[in-house]
Amino acid sequence: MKWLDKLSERSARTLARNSSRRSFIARVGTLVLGAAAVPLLPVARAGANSRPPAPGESGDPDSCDYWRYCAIDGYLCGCCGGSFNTCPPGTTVSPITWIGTCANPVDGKDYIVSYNDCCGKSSCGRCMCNRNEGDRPVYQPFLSNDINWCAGSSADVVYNCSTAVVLGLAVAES
Amino acid sequence: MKWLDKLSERSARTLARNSSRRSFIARVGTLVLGAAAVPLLPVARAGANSRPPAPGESGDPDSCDYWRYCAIDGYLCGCCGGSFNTCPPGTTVSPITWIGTCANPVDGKDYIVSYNDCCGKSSCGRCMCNRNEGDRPVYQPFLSNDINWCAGSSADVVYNCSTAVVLGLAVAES
Amino acid sequence: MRSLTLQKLVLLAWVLPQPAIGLAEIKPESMPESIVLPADPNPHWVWVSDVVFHHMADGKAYLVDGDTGRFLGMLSTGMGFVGLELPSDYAQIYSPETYFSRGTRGERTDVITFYDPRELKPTGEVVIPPKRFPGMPTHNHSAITDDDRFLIVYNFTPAQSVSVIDVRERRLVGETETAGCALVLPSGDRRFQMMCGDGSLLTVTLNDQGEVTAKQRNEPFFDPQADWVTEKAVRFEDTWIFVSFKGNVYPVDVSAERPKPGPVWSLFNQAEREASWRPGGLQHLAVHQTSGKLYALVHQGGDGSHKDPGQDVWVYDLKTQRQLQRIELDKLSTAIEVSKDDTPLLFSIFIGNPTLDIYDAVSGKYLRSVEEIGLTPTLLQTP
Amino acid sequence: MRSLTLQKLVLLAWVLPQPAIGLAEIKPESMPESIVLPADPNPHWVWVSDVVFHHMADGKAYLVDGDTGRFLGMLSTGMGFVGLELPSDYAQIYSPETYFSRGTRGERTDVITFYDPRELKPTGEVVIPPKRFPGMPTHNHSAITDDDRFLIVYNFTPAQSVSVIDVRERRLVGETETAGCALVLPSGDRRFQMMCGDGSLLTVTLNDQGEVTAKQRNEPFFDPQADWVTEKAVRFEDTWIFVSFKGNVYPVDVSAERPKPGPVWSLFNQAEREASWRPGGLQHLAVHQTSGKLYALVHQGGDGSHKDPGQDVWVYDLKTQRQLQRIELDKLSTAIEVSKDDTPLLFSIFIGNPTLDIYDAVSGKYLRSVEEIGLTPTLLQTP
Repeated sequence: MKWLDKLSERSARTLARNSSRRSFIARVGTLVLGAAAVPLLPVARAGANSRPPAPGESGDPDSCDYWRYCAIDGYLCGCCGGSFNTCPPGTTVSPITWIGTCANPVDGKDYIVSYNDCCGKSSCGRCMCNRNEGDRPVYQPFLSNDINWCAGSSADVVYNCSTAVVLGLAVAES
Repeated sequence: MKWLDKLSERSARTLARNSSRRSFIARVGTLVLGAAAVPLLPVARAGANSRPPAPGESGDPDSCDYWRYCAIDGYLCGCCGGSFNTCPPGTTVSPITWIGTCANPVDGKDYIVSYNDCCGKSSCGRCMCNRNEGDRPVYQPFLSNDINWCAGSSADVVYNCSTAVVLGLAVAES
Repeated sequence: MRSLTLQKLVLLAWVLPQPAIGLAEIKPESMPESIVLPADPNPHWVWVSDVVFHHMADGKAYLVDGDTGRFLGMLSTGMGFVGLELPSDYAQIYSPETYFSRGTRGERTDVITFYDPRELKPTGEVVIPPKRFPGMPTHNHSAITDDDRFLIVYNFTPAQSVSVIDVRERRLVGETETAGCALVLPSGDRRFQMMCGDGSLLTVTLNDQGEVTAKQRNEPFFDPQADWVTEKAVRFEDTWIFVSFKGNVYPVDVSAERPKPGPVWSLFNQAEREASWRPGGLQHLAVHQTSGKLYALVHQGGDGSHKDPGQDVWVYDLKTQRQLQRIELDKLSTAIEVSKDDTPLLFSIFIGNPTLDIYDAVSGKYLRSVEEIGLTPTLLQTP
Repeated sequence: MRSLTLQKLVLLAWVLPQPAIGLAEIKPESMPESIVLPADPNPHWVWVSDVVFHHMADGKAYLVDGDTGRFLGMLSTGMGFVGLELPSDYAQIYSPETYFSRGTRGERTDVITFYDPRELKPTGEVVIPPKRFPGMPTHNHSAITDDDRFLIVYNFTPAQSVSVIDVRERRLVGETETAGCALVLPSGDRRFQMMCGDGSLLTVTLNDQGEVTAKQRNEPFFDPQADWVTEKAVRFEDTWIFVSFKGNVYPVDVSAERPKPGPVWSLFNQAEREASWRPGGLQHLAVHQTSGKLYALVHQGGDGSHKDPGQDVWVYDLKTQRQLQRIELDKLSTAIEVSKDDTPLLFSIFIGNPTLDIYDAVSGKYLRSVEEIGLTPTLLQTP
């Protein structure tokens, strides 16, 4: 039976892909009930790659809940051989990309976050994360996470994973 | 919760892929227990494509248990737009292939079955079936189901699905 | 092997009638041949396209018969696959595709591949600028003019432009820049609209050779700062239906040279808005032309939920804007489509679970499911 | 967005310490750069290769650090991917790859791609005959000569042959037919063995230019009709270890010009045979060279179970042929590998569940799992 709950976990991930974080949490909640009969095995967190977050931050940069990911859509580079702000070996960064505005829970301030894609290898396939706070339709490209921004990289459209880089403080919203 | 049991079914199939039929049955057995709490939804059999089996046969040509599949390894063409002895639209048959010897439960006789691959499109991905009765290592090519026989087709190695064609009665084994 | 065979027979004797004595043996069979599909498509057929997020170099399109749940066949459609283009006579299938000389690296080549719908075989290709829009699939990445003559493909590098292909002559006509405007919404034999960042439409006019003769930027028809419309607009007769994150419906008549916005209405009444009902999904709108019905995939969620899956389809009369029906789906869904005939089927699929669900689009009754349809099924199309 | 942000802060206030007043804000960060791996590989690294059955055009190889469970990076390796070739100094990575000009159709090109192991970037390629063996992956589809100079690739079209590549000069030396014999088992600087259908080995000799100078067919070392050996043979020093479906071990010394079969022994005693223990899986054998231990993945099954997954690894002393240890795995497995160092790790993965499990190879203690490693993970390799 051991394989059953492990498979259920995988299914949860599959299902969670391309759904919002809220839905994801909801589902995993349900799933834990579903698999409660079977004890879960010790499992290393999918991504244990990232350096600890910068001073003035908190949270786990390899978790979809990390504050910088409020408008991300893709595989977290920290689970793919890079980190929340570096690309995996052999991939090329996309200089042009979309930005989000995320609130840092530690200082309560809004920051402009740039979601640069890492490009040149097929999808990493780990730690899929899709959150759409402030995401806009693709006719507003620089606010849209539905665009494969590798388009602007030297590796063309071949997408591997996504980073979340702080560009600076957001201007106060009125 | 509805999605949970459906996902479990999928997981079972995933797990069953590339395992023997015996293991497959064992696992599904376990799984049904695992999902028993949740009623299953009505689901059309994955492959409802095939014409009824030939006279003198019984069983479901879209089920991995079908007698002709005793040494098959791949996606059943009956689930892919073809049937147990025809190729899906737009695919090309591999004339050269491996053969198995399977017992027909209706007349109790052993038949030589040719597992011709259908080629030229990416994997069908449906009704994966792997049974290894009489399967031999790849240094004995014409008795091995571990070889992608599309190699011998005009579409080269691009594998889509597998058929099971009766070549005739097997000579009696001593 | 022998012993196994015997075991097997013993087992089977337990479940099967005793074999008749002297039963004729199975005749040797011939080499498998390839199925050819009927010349006329069943209106209840559906094409499911899969971008395959984990393996984007190997996109696929699957053809399923909604009446029987039979899987009819598939196409292999390359990297970043969005969807097929189906002309109204379904005499051919056009597929915008992207390939790299080494799978995920090397030289990029974009093509329109022409397929025969009966044999599902390529019959030719036209090489186009290697600039196809690499975005989350929608049916508005490319489109065919109303007379089926020209195929328009939206490009993003990130510079914005469109390529025009003459599908009758099977040649690339050319490329024209469309700075600030995206996607392709056809509106006549020689005209199409594009959606611009300021909430306006760009009207692009072609001549009979497919060359762009005019590009007219119009007045915004909605306020992007207040309420964004999704890029998943659908067409009803000569009107494009845009639905906003909040569920407001912006109809725009495109029958004349200049698009004419109509009165705005809402999918939701006050109570529904307060219960935070929202449209959501990847293909969240479908129109049944002859009955004038709009099918909308909805869920309860707040800001940022505009791409969340839903488990409810609400049906509206596009003439009266009245809600006619609420269909509760069997499963979560991110894409819905309705067949074009007068006894229509409603198709639904969730990108997280490759099972196609089929409903009676009039009664909303769940009919059947078809499993193992790809890895991350994205869009639905009916011939 | 604003309201959401506020909600979020409220929620977080509940779990987090109150933010310190006047805390320095986060400094703007620079454009992401790409990680470069250390020059010397950790012996506890493992490469996982994935043929990706559902999308065979997009094979991948994943690099994982067994000590930390960290995912270090990946390579995209084309259609029908089998595995990487790792020279003993790990100064380069060689990858036999296949591509089609239109993904799944058009012109086929086979190449050896050269990758830099620190940057995981291609540094060049050699085009080889488009005939690579399209079989279920094993580590014997191709091999490097003992001095790391020549790469040998087994071809099947279904005509059987091998291609020889000079990896130092980065050029194709040539192709030679090997009718009736398959796979590549290196046995010296200028010699390798192939497995033939009659149970014999074909000894192929090269000169210093990599040209084939001799092909010697030897006596069968086992009786194929009685007891087939799997094609997943492993090497211990100068001896190749062949294991049969029934668990008999056929060692063959390849140090001399002619292979010398050694005494046959069995993985299983009488009681174990009666309990129908069998070897099984895709990569069911692993050798730890310095300790001379054989790790065998076993299960209980009958005829036809030779590719079934197992959940037990039994460990043997290759010098004494004594069983030393039984390790019960945490999950079903189809592939096992052992690291080459003196505190070795045992890696295990199941093609039906892409989770890499890591054990202490000496104590057999389960250490950790790493999830989301591909779709159908096939083979394991340690540098």
